Amino acid sequence: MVSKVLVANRGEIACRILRACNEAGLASVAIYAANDADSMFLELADQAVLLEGETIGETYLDQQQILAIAKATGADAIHPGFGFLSERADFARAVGEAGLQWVGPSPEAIEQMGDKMTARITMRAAGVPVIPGEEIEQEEEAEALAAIESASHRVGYPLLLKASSGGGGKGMRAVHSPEDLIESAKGARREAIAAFGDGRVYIERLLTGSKHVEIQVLADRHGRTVHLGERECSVQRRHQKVFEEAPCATMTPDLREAMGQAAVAAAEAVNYEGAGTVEFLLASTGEFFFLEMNTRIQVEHPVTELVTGVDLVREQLRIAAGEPMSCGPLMMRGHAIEVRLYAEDPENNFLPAIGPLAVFRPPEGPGVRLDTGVREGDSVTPNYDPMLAKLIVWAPSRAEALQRMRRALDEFVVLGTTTNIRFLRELCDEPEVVTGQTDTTTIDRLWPDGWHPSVPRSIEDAALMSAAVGESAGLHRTVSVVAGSSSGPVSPFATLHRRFP
Amino acid sequence: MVSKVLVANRGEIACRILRACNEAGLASVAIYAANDADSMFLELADQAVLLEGETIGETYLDQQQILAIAKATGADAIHPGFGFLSERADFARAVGEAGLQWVGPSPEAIEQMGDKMTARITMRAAGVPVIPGEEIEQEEEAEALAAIESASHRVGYPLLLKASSGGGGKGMRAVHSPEDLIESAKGARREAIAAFGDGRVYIERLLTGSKHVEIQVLADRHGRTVHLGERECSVQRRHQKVFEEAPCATMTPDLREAMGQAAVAAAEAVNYEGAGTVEFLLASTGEFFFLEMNTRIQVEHPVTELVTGVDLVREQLRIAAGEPMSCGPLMMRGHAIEVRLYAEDPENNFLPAIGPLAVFRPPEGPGVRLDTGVREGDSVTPNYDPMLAKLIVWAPSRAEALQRMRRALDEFVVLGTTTNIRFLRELCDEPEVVTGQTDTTTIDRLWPDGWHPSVPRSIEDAALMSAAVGESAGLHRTVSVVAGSSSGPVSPFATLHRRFP
Amino acid sequence: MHHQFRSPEGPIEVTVAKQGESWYLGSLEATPMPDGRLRILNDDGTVMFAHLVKVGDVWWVHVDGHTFKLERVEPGASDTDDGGGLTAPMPGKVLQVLVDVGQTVSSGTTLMVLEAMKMEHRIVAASDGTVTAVHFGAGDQVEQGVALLALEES
Amino acid sequence: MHHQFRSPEGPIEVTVAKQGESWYLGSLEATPMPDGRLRILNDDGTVMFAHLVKVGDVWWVHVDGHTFKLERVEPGASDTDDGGGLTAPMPGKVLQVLVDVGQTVSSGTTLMVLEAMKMEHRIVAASDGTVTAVHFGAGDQVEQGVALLALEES
Repeated sequence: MVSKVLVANRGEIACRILRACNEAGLASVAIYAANDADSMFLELADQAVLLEGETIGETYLDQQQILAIAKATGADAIHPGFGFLSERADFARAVGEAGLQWVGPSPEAIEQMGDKMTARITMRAAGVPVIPGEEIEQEEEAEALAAIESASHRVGYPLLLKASSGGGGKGMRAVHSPEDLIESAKGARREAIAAFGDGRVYIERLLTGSKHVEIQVLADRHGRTVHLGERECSVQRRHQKVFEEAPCATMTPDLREAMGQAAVAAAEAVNYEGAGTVEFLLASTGEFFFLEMNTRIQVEHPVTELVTGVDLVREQLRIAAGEPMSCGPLMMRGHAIEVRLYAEDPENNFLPAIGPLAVFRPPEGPGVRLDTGVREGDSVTPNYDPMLAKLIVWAPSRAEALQRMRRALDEFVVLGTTTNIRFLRELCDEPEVVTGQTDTTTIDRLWPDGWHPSVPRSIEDAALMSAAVGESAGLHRTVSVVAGSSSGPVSPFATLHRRFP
Repeated sequence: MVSKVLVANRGEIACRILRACNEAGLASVAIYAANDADSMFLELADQAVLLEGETIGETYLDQQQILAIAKATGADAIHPGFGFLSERADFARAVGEAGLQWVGPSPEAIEQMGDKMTARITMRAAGVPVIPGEEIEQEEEAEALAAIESASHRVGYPLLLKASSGGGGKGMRAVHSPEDLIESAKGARREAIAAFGDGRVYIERLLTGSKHVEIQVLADRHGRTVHLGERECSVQRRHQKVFEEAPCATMTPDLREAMGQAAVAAAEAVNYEGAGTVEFLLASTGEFFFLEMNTRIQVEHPVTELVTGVDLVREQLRIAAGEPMSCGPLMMRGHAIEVRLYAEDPENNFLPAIGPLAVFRPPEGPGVRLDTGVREGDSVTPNYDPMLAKLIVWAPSRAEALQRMRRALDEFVVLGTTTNIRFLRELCDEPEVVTGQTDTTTIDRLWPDGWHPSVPRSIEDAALMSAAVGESAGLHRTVSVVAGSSSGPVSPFATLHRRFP
Repeated sequence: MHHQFRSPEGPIEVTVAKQGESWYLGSLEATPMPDGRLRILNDDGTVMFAHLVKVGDVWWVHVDGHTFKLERVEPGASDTDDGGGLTAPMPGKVLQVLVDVGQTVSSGTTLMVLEAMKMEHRIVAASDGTVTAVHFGAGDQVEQGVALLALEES
Repeated sequence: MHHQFRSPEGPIEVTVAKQGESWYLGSLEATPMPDGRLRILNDDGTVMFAHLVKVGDVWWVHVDGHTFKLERVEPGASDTDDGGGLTAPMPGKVLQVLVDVGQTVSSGTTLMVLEAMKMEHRIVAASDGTVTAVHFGAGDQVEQGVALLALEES
């Protein structure tokens, strides 16, 4: 039984989960660091508790403090969202030992999938295809480098070095020829040690021209494990997804079934419970290879929700409560696309940007969904990830979804902080995005020397005129709250008195 | 071929259509009366043209002026939306004669369905069940009353008198016993003459305890006529729909197929083209009877869009362009509910309200759609229909959709103008709404003496405290644009000069 | 601070106290937010957020799905305007009379101070005018609704 | 009205003219809307809507799916601040010198008026201070970038 959920996260995913708790009739607790005191997600919780501490480690990653708050507020379940503690097996274990329900898979499943080598071995044993490659178990520098050199001959070039306990592109190196191998291996190990305290790497064939295709799975405690079709997330910048869609434009029903079954086998191999994602590389040959399994809800889950009609977060809550999942047979319909809006400067190597959200006006109209944790008047600070919002559209066909995304991005107004909105908008016009022939190298190939917007002179003129008129006419938009000081002494007692004549 | 669409409407439906034009790659023209000069829908059109004139008759109903604007702007199609000229066969005919494409059915189909008697005869001939009743063709008062008296014996009580060319509840009278008949008939005729210039009525059996269930149809010029399932709109106040949903909670697949086939037969009987709705009364026995056909897009079309995944307005545009409709076989999924937000005072007999939309904050989050034509800062005036917005939710099940609607209504903040939001919110908790056992008498039965909100004392205290704190602290929210006067003489010439060092 | 609001059931008197950045009333604590809303903390730890805006004399407030229209009554303003007469909003005692017959006053001038329910109420001129009558002196007990002064609008 | 904005390509000078409620530039007509946006009419009858807001010295403008950051340059402010020296923003002719050496001026005071490209440019004090040098007189031709006056901040 689950009756009160503590959401151990912040921002848009906390909003998403808190709204789902509300709709499920569950009480909710938000936790927040002091620099989040005015954030939107607090308002969606029944209760919000301040985390003591300055750094992320002292706040959103402080397991003991979070467990203490859960105890104090009477929460009986913890939803970790994504990032932060969501894939920390030790936390999942501590939550269980504290007598609380973890909204996610078992600590053992997290461990088996969290270590990339163990995951590959587990997947091979379950009959799931993995990328040709080898685990390098050696931890000592010289031994590791020798083992990598030896393995490189069997794996072949181009190849990829990855941190065994890595994620988010850290400790990752593409190596295109043998002379770069040792230098890249040293760099990958250095980064891996710095980021994860674990220098082990593995080496695998780099499948160029491949698509990143992932399968959403759901598993409950009543013996049911299903897949909910695929998402394509090939359009990435430095291994950071930018443009995600469902279904994959080149998918066939047979291939979907094969990949879906492989994903179900992967989940069953670790007795998975809850929502999870099995990531694959889909080669242009139609072969697919296991990449990794994410043992949590994913950023891009809304595209699956829109095409399958399954509310993944509600199903997570149901499964955690021990109920059977409510969704019926897979029924995909139409096409959904998600783009991630970042506070970043695409003209300046995508450096993160900060500033006030002086104007923040999301697009409206049918088929448009916005998942965000900010609103006009908020500020973007360097404290957290610069993702401002996920803009998701659904339409009956892929072409219509792209058109809708173009309209939505054109209508989206963010002033005061630099964003990637225009970059995303122009991405929608690139021929390989239009045809769905994207692969994981798309962005690097399209803009090898960085991206710059193409701005029609007439639009620029209108903007310059606007600024000049704004300056001339004094159109300084002010959204102010006039907090006048109260005059006279303030009564020391407070009363409310109804008088009935 | 259609390349540029003039939208002969205003408000939320104009916004809906203009966005669809944009997504379809069609140029668009909005027309507006002077009192709509700041309305949102203008901004969604490529061009907006002012209608000369003061009254609605001189503006949105002025056929010649609208046709002249279409000519002047080079529009090649006219979309009438709903209301206004949407069911005026003479206008549809004039549009065609001007060489423009009418987005809707032929003038003949509008005529056949527009006259309720003709419609009933047409439907009977097509084998579609109609409510037991009789057409009263007599126009002269005394003859008409005699004919009504005579027919009342054959139809039986309770019975309903309706204006033949009516709509929206005007000229409609329920008669429960013979002694009220003549007085009611006189009243119905009086209202019918005043509203439509046509005093003819028809008399039919009043089916109490029935549901209002309507079937959406689509027909293209390539021989295809399909139905898109039903909407239930039983919850009405004075024949004005308030709460609409799809599917109907008590529908069975067999009944849907039977009603769908009857609706398709109705459409085919008049060589229908485009989107239309066939309205039925569904008796508690499972029998259904033709009420009328609406030969246009309907206010409540979004609930069908959300459960079927068909974009009805896009299909209208496609069909008008002579293309085949794009939707595949009927695929209903989940449950959608729409409520209509009105500027009205539910505590005061639902009298229309006016005022500024000082705060207008629609709810957010997955599964929530808002179709509106207003935004914060606008004013509600007595010029037009007081509908502010349609709030539509979708969820995998009816229970979840109701929960989502409750959350959405709780989050919806409108200040400065009285609305029916709280009335709609409490409606969601009524047992017969919860179980889906609504019929057309639900609202009258639930609140025979008018509606009053139940406000917890603790919430009222918080509100009073808020007002007192607002007054004390001077929290007078001001969203102001400081338009300072420019000092000094203004240069008579305007230039833009780029200088490159 | 003390305020009075009109309601269908009758006038409602509200007095809120301020300490630091927050305001207090019974077990409720309200703190203004940067965007103009109020964060209201209940004593059970749960939180509500109030949107509020003043349009004319009316405070519109949204709390927890409920919307309220609270018309503020200017201190001392009477419910039933009887031609320039200023009436007692509640039973009480006259504390001070601040004007004399024949004096010209401008809108907003405090004319008289009453004490009732242990709170002070100011009777304020609703328009510019001349005081034509003063019916009570300091210390007098007054019934609700009786005319206290008369003002002739200028 | 004349304004200068910084851009990666170099400074951009914009002069807009006002007539009635609207502003004009070439074939564009801009009218402020009640919500603070501008309605911009093109000569082909199409319309654009600009959102704009000023944050610090920067105007942020959104038009038709494009967002612009336009830093306003105070008239007469130099790109390369050389210690109180005020330099010519473009080649032109000195029309008027409005201050003398030794004069104390406050921030915003117009010090000199230049004519260039048929437009007047005002050289304005960016801070309070004392004029320590005036390098040109009325009628002098000046090259872009030369120091026109020197100001010592007070």
